[in-house]
Amino acid sequence: MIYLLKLLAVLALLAGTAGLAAAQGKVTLGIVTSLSGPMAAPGKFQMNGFRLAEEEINGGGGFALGGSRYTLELKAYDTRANPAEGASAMQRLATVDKVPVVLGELHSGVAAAEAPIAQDYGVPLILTIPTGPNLTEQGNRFLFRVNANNDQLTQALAEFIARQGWTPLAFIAWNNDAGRGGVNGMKKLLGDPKTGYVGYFNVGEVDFSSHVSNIRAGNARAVMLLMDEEPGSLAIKQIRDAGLKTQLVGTLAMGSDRFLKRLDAARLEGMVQYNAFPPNADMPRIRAFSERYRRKYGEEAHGFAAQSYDGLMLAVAAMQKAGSVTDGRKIRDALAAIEHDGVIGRIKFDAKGQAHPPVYVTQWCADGKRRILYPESLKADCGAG
Amino acid sequence: MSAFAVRGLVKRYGGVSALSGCSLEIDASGIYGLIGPNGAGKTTLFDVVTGITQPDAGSVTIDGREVTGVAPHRLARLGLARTFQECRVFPEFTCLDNLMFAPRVAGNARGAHVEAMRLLELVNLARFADEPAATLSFGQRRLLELLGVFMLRPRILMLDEPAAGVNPALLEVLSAFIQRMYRERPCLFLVVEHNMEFIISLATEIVVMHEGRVLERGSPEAIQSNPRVMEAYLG
Amino acid sequence: MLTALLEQTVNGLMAGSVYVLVALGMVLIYGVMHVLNFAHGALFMLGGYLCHFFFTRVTGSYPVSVVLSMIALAAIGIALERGVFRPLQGNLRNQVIASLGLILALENLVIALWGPNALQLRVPATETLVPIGELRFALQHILVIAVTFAVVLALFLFLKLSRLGTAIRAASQDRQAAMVVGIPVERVDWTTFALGTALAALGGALVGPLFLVFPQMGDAPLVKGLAGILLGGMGSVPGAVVGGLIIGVAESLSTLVLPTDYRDSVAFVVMILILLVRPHGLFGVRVRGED
Amino acid sequence: MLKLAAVTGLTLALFAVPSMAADQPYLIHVLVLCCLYAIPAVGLNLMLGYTGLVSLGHMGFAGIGAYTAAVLMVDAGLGFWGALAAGLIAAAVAGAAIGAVCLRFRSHFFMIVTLAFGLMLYAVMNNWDGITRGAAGFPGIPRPGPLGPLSFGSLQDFYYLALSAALFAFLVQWRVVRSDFGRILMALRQDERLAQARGVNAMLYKTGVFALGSALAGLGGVLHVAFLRVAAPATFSFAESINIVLVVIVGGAGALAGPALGAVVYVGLPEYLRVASEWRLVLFGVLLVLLMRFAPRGMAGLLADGWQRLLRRSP
Repeated sequence: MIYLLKLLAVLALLAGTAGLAAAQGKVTLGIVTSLSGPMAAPGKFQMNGFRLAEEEINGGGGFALGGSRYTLELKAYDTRANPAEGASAMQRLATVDKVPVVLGELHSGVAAAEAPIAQDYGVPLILTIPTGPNLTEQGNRFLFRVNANNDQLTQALAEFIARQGWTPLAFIAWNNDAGRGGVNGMKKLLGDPKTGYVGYFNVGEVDFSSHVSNIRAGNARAVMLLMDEEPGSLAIKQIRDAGLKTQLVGTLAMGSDRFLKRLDAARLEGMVQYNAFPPNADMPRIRAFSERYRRKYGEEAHGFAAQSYDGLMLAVAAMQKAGSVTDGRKIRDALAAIEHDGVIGRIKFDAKGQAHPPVYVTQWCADGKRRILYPESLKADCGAG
Repeated sequence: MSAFAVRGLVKRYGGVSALSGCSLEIDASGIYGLIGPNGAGKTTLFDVVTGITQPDAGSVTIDGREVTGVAPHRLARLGLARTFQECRVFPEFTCLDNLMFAPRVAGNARGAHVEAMRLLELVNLARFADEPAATLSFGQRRLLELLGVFMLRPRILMLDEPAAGVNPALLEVLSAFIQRMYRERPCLFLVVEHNMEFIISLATEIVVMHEGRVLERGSPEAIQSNPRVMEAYLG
Repeated sequence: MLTALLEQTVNGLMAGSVYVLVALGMVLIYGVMHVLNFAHGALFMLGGYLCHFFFTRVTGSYPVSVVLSMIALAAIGIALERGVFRPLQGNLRNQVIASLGLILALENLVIALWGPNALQLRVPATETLVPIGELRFALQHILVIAVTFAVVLALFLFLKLSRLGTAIRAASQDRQAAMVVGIPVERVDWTTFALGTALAALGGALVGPLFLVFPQMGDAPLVKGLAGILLGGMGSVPGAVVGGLIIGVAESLSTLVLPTDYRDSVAFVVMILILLVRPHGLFGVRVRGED
Repeated sequence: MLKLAAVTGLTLALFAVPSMAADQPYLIHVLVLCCLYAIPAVGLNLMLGYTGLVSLGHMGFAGIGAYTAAVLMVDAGLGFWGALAAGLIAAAVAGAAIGAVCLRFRSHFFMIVTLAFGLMLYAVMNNWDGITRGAAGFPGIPRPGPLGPLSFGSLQDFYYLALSAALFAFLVQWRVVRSDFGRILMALRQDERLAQARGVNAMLYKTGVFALGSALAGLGGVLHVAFLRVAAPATFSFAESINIVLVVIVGGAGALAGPALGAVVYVGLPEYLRVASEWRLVLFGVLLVLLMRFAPRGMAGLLADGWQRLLRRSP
């Protein structure tokens, strides 16, 4: 018995010295996302992005900071699109798990409940998906948003649509924060006379027939679909099957091969969508990311994943720059000043914590590939979008 | 001016007339037995008078005051109290609380306690005063329901088949109790009853209904030998 | 404007036929047992999932999968009647709460087993388009309406002509009397439950190919189906049919004049207004002992 | 006497939690959540547990209170306490008005009409962008300002507020249940027609308890959004209305301590333990069915039975 104890002690000592020799540390970062509930499907893309970044950093032996190396561990909590659950998760990450940075979230209302707690405990919160513009208007110094917000997204698209003369523009939109935010943003930018019928539907409703009829009866030149992949594919099917030939405008969820698999090239041809990240663009950073993503998950990269990947990389860069893996305030200051070349573009936060990544407009070609139409400087033909 | 009167009551369900011009006036206090063959309209008359059902035509008056279609709780405050055929008590309340309920609603619970205990003792239920009413036997619940009605200090009592489902041993207690209460507070009792023996011995006057209206009224003895009543029951 | 009215009416009848399928099952069960099963939408969803399972894993035939999922759900229905609803008979509140518990359990069980993402049920009938006038409809859509119509017709005939149907009608009119004349009420109970849940499965399996199979697919049909049976009259089969269709058409027509984000509320306002005028619904009769 | 001592002791212990567990803010956070769910649950317990009114839209009224207060605080610059009062009044008035419509229906009809109103109120919160900020939520709601020497900005201080509010709600419940008003409510649940025949204006009392229950829901709603510092429609959705029903049922409908037990068991423990969510909900669903079959009086009933057994065993 005593012999056994001695042996254990020796082993423990050995393990301890080995650890010291490598000066290896571990940093746990907090993730808030939707693993269940109505946002679980986009939540998966978010986690994919985080996991890919984690794997990459840990695969290279962790990141260097002040002479030692740190590996990453992610502590992910499910917030189920519910503000109270988001606040609890944030509280737990900040005070029980004591993480230096929290990333993620999909739902603007939930993010709004998490942000004040980030401020309370001085833990930076890096959002990678929520688009509600007013989130970054609350004077919260610990809140950062990597992705473009609704106003930024619609800015690019509205400009493009106005130039194409695709007005009046009708809508079929999810009656949630993303859908309503998109409609309100476009209305503000285009002005009333240029907006047509607005058809809202609740999450879980899938019969769009009355919206399709109303759009046919109206004089809209184009229909914008503000929703996720699944209802999006149904909406396009119902629109095209009804024989409606209107120009289609979609979100980043509708510019992917995965989306094509749900439908077919004939139904999609000519449709344009805004995108934070064209996975096939002929740009080294995008190509490298897309390949890694495909290798790990066996499918085309998703914009939400790219934004989240960038968010995690940004957090690591900020910790390195701050010289701390524990001091949230120092990391915050580093984030505020950082300039980071991410997959989705150059990320630099403005005074309100909002980044300004480029927004693309891509279009489906007849062969099931996509081209980039906007911004002008990056225009590229079928196969690049 | 009658203490209680219904005039020309009509009530139809679909094509069937449950009441077809039913009129009845009662001027003096007494125990009135309301009888009649099945489908004579007794229950409908009861429901209309107690405000459960709206009549298609006709009126109900109490002391000359029109109360047709007045809600049950307002009738209760006007002094019209009733029991239910299926016997209703508050099963979770204690027996005492069952009796105290009406005074509480009226806001004069003070002092009612003594009266409640007196009534419970009268029918030998005092030992159950603090037991939930659900623990009583059916017959005992009947008695409790009756006591509850007296707590309202009513001017008109409508008893809907008080003897139904009560075992013969308890029937006498019930009958004696009703008579005692009548002597104590001689007012107007209107009793719908199927048990002939019970009602004949209890009532001071019998009202016979047939085909939705009043057929005959008279003393128990007179009614028992009335050929038209026999015919109605046999026909 | 007239074409728009006509078109939206057709859309509403299509949406309404799904509500009718859900409402029919609920109304049959309510009529006989006075049980309002809020988990009926979850059973509808389960029908969709089981149909997907049978179609992709067991048999490649869609009609066979539909039938199999109906049989499976009928069995589940019998189990629920035996295990949950019969023991709670007479206690309305506990039954409703137990059925809320069932929703919670079933929806999350499906997420745990199949994941949160929607499944696609690819059958040929969704790809075939049928032109009607200048409009075109997916064959599956027409199939849904045709099957709903056939089911309603079959149900009417069954209730009117068959022995079991007569027993069901008798039990739903007066349970006590039915027992007295020797109708085996308990057998009627579980048969009705099985029939009702099988109808829910049929709904889920029919709608699945048209609109994806996902955990919340039963929520909207449940709520609209409830509104339908309420305004049709609880326990009335024709009421459920008319009520479901009215809700569908009212919603669809409302999009012509009202903001579409209040589409749901239109269904409820119609329901409440009709109920305020006719407290027991369009075809309802006052059930004795209801209060 | 024993009961009074136990309740006083528990109350003192709850107030002492922050000083004993100062290094565990998460525990305090979870306790605040328990209070926030217990308060509307008390309101629903009065309706569902004592009066027998199963409302499936209860959180819609919490939303009326919450959004009224939010708009008054953020857009009209009113202080928290004034906004709280206004939120309570708004919820009570809406409860009385909507309740008067719902109460024209009974049993299943009542449930479904309340469900419909709950969904319609949710639609208004979600859709009325100009006032409620719509689906993305209404951020920037301030924590309560100081009241004399007391402040409520920090988590600990907010805990005292939430706890006091919850105690207030339970006090209201206790007073109501012991009053003649409470007697009448319980009588209405047992036998409405008998109560009417004994002079009870059923509609009046039921509308009264609907308004009172809604006011308590409003109290919970205002505190909820002040705690989260955001009002979002998701907090007042149909799913949340069902959750609050389950809090009441799991705890024990018609028991004074029911809402507290329910909030701890249904909200607090799962949150604190962070159990995997799908299976947790499957388990809760099954548990609920079993509870209805074998222990319809909920946790409070189980505890009371256990206590009785204990008493009987000891001499």
